[in-house]
Amino acid sequence: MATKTAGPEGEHAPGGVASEHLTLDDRVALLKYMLLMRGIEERAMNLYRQGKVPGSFYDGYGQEAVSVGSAFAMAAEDRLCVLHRDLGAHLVRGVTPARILGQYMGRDGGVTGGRDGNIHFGDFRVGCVGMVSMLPDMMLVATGLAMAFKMRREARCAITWFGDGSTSRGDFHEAMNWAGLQRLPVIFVLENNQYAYSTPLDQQFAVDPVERAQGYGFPGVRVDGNDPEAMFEATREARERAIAGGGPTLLEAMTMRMHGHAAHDDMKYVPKEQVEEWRQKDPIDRQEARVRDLGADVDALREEVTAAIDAGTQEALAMAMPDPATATDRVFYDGEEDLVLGDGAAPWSGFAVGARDRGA
Amino acid sequence: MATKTAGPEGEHAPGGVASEHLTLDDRVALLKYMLLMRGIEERAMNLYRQGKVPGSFYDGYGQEAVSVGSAFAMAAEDRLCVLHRDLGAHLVRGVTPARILGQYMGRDGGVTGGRDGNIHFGDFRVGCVGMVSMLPDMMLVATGLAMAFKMRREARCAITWFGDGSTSRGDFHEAMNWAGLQRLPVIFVLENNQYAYSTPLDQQFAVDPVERAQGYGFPGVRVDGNDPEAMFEATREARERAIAGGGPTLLEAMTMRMHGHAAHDDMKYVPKEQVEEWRQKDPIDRQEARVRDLGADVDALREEVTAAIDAGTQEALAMAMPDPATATDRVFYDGEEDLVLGDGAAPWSGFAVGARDRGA
Amino acid sequence: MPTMTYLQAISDAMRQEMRHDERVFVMGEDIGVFGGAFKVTDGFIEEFGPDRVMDTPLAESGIIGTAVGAAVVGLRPICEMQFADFISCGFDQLVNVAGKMYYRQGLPVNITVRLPSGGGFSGGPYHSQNPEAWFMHAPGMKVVAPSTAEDAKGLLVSAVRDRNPVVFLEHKHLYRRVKGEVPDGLYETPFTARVAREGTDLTVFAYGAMVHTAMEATEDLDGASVEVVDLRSLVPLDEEAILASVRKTSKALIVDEANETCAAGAQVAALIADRGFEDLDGPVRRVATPDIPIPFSPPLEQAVLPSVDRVKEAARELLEY
Amino acid sequence: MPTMTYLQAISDAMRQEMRHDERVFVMGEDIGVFGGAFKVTDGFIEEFGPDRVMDTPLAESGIIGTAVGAAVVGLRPICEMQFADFISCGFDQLVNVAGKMYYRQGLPVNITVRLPSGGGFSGGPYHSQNPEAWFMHAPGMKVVAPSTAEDAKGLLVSAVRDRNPVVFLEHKHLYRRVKGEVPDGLYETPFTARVAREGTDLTVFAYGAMVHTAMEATEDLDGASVEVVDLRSLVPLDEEAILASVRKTSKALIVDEANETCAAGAQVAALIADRGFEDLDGPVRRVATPDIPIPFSPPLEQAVLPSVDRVKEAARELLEY
Ligand SMILES: Cc1ncc(C[n+]2csc(CCOP(=O)(O)OP(=O)(O)O)c2C)c(N)n1
Ligand SMILES: Cc1ncc(C[n+]2csc(CCOP(=O)(O)OP(=O)(O)O)c2C)c(N)n1
Ligand SMILES: [Mg+2]
Ligand SMILES: [Mg+2]
Repeated sequence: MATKTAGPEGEHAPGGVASEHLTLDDRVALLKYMLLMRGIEERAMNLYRQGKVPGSFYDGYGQEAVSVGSAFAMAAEDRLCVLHRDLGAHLVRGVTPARILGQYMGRDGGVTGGRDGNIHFGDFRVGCVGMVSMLPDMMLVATGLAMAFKMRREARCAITWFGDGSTSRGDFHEAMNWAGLQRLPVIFVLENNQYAYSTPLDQQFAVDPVERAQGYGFPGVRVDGNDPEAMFEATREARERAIAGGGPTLLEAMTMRMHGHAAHDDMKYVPKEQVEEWRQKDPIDRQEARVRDLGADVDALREEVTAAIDAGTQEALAMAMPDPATATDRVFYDGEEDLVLGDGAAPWSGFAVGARDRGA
Repeated sequence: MATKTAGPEGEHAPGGVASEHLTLDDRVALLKYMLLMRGIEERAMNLYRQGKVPGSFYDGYGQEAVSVGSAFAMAAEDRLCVLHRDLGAHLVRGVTPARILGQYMGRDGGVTGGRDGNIHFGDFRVGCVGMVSMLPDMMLVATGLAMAFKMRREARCAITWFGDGSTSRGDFHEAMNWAGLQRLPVIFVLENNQYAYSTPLDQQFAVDPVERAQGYGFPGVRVDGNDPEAMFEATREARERAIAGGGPTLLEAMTMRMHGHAAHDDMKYVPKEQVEEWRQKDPIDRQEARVRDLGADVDALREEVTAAIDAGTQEALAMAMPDPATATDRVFYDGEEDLVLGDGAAPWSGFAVGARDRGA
Repeated sequence: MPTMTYLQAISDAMRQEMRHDERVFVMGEDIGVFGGAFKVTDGFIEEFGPDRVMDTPLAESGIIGTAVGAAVVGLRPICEMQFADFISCGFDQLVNVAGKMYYRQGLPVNITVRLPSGGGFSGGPYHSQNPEAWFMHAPGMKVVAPSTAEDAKGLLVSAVRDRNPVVFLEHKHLYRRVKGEVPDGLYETPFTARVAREGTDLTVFAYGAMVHTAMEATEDLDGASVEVVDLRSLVPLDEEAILASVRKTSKALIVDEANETCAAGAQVAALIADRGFEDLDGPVRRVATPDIPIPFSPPLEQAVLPSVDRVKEAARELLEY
Repeated sequence: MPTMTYLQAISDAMRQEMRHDERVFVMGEDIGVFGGAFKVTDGFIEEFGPDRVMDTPLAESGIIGTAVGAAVVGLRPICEMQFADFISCGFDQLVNVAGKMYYRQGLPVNITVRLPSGGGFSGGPYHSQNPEAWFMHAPGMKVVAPSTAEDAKGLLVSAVRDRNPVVFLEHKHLYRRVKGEVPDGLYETPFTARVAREGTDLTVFAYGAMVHTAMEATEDLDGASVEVVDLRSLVPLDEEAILASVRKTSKALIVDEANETCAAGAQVAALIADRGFEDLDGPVRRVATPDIPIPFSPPLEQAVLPSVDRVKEAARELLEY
């Protein structure tokens, strides 16, 4: 039950022993989703500067490995509560660049059709619940997903992400206690990116929250959050345990928020050296070097990603703004269809037919 | 920072080494307050059965050592948030039996003048904040008291009590985190009485909450909650540390709720053997034996206590019911006087003139 | 038809719906072995087992939040707050997570939150609150408040089947005081108002326990013909029924046990003052609890809760207007 | 007199009151080094130090609850919610601990809770809410909502000095858009309504940002003489001022940015329908935001927030009535 470290110094160190569960295609896919995430967010930031993205804009620059790596370990029938630095999870599940960019721009064809803004979205048809702003409320929702899985005796797992700052709120505790008590199949990914808005870690807690997991009866594991393969592997293990009835896991992904909290924030409060230090650990650079060494054609991949984002941008820009006459529609649901979370993409090779039987 | 045990097997074991900080008078006083608490609650229960106590009725039968022992360690200028099993704390601070019984009966002369009910009271003039029902909200209020003490650089300490069940709520976490982060002079007394209403411990948490203290950066100490001297000593130490800038302490008082949750509850859900086992550890019996051995006249004390309660009962019964015409008064305060928490009684001999200089 | 108390009707609705639909389950504090603080789920754990009669830790945010999670993967949780007052501790999950999910994300949240509410028995400030107006003012959830045993059952069945979050106000003071014939089997009561008594001279609008106060107060009011409309549903509010009654009687009195300001009654009054104005033949009067915490001591509590006498007096004034 | 923005006036009130009274301090998320999400406390930490400009963890219940503790031993905390929306996470401490303490225990709780509220800039469902009605419906706290820079300063000074919990709604959309002359030094603005423009044909009641919408909409309304009453304080509600204006104009329109049902506007309408009925020469009309989460996309948001056009239309209808 003690806190493990699977961090930079651990087995998942950069250039270290790579996970035996990943094919080269998987590794390239991890890079692809990270490139997509970074590229889409850069594009959205440009659109924001051009006045095409209303409201505010948040991104996960530098943290791409966290959501991509862990979402990659989740099966189609698993369910995700995706947070504001975790665009990668949506991409892994199969949400298209166009629908995401349309979302940022408040277009009718965006994921929420302009109802909700920026990163506050989730396509429930691919198993994702759209986050709420109140942090970390979604930890309880994820716990509830897992509770349902356990009640129905389904071999499924829930996962959610949240920041270091979010651990200070009561819902963190209620979720951790509940999940630990009932040994629920849920994975909590604590994204420790050094800051909660402007607030550094030492103004948030006296003891790193990963240490708290044991006080709830389940393991807390520290992971190199800038290594998608380390994130994948830690999540895969946690998921396996969860599905075997072993209960929840708290993964602490050590990373750094490389941009301001939101578009308006120049992060003056962050020491330059800290940013510099973390720039060396850029997750995309690292994964790129890794797969390039293994012979992947990274340049072609980059072109493919750029083309996909270009096409998505055009598509999104062509989307209409929502019709004001529909603004008051859809307050209550009274349709016939059962609208519940559906299965999403699960691109990891381990989920391919037959792979499951190998116990992957 | 590790969890200590000062329990039945520890140094404060029944009949074990008594605290060197208590005179015989102090020990008798501890017994006296426990007798008062039990006697007043028994009296109130009778009045309840006679229909003279409206609403519900909660007591702390069997848990008298917890509030009496720990409140006894608090100085006049300290401040208390007193919970529903902790009548003893009010008594230590100097609230009279008459005002307490008047409170239970909803009389004008009760502590809240009939505004609030049963144990939901606090006489702020003696440094106590009346609890709210929402558990454990008062942990945050106590933390706030300590925050003010620290801000004003005052050598004062706050204390609050709460049950095992209360630890499941978010406010427990927010208070623990806040107090640990700011190293505040506050003592949290977790009253582990085996049940939250009907819910046993194993349906509340996977790991005993005393273990959580270290995850917030301060010690969690398990104490024999049925020994007032053990409670006193653990609290005294915690207070000393707090005042010296050492931060908060979580004391877990191991005890048993010997009555139902409230008057209507026959506690069918509690195994008979469990009650029997704890009856052997009755805190009053133990303290009585201890001081009797040391030569105290316990029979006289019992008579004195009964007489005080009899007199208080008469006084309370003579109090008028509140005037309905005043029901809507006192929603907002706009008086001149500064109404803030005042000093209370601090009967421990260590607080006597001169004692402080000895560093007691 | 069997005769049941209001409380038995609530139990019956849940028990039958749980038999009928395995997606339905109940969760809350002490609802399992203990059968709930008010014994509403007495015997449930024996019949349905601890998975579907889930004793939870003392954590209201946890109850609502996990219920939302369970709902969006296809279950239909019924959450019990031990007292309505404690919903304040799960407030955020209810208004921000459950209430807004469908509008924002197109994902309906099929949860029912049962709130044992109301005063009248010296519960004091924390066991007597009527919080419905908070949820009327929070978009995305329905709010219902039965006054009879029959409606308690039917509205609860409808609530559980409704795809949206429904806040179900069950008045504690009616639990055992109100009895009535309740149809066997499962039936749904629509979220509309009900005319509790027809009349022509004045309408009293009420819901929950206040329906009984209104009925008693106007039973024999110097021979006046007083209509009593039991709102039953606060969201949706049956605006047409309210306006139709005002059209008929021209006089409106609204009785509300909640604190007066911004209460359900204020909304009904505002509706009438706008769309019923032309029909009015007198001011829109309200009887409600003043804006204070509900005091504990019986003389204080009785002085502030709307009483038969206060309703009578207000009704007489309006009739004479 | 210096000219200040609404935001500067709020800062000025706090800065001066903190210089004047050492019991006053501010607490909230990112309010220290960062100066607050909206820079309201910019420079404060340099002047007053980290003890009196306390950066807190992300914990709204913690902020309100510890503030209550600090207040009852003699301090005067001003709590900032980063957005008004997050008060839902501190709701219980505010309504149940702070709001009820004085009535229950005779112990006043001198805290001020600042809520940057309101929409109009694509903040979406969680950065646009106007939660004031929840607190109007929670006994024991005062609720104020300035519309001008001068009132923002004066009401905030009054709020901090008031011995009771005061919820201070500062409308984010006014922060930098509204400027005005603001007296030097410290002054208290009473918790009463203010006639923003005198008139005789119709009264528009509003508060916060809607005062500006009301003013603009009725500035030139086919020559009609329209009175605009800025409520400023919602609890206490200046009932006499409201009724006096209705007495004069006989027509009332209430504009409210909050969701319509059970909003502040409903309470004002209910008041007029009761005690102003005899003076009325037309229905009591309301313009408010429908009962939906505030949508993000500009065309949707603009469609639901009360606009100058909607107010104009409603005013014209009433004038023609
Ligand atoms: C309950 C709540 N309070 C305040 C906020 C405002 N807020 C938005 S993000 C943020 C910081 C979050 O920090 P962290 O959890 O570390 O996530 P990060 O943004 O660093 O990924 C704050 C305070 C919020 N979203 N929710
Ligand atoms: C937030 C909240 N939810 C529910 C309740 C109802 N309730 C009153 S006491 C109680 C059990 C409390 O258990 P514990 O904290 O162990 O205290 P004990 O009564 O055992 O001393 C419950 C559930 C409450 N008071 N507060
Ligand atoms: Mg962070
Ligand atoms: Mg207990």
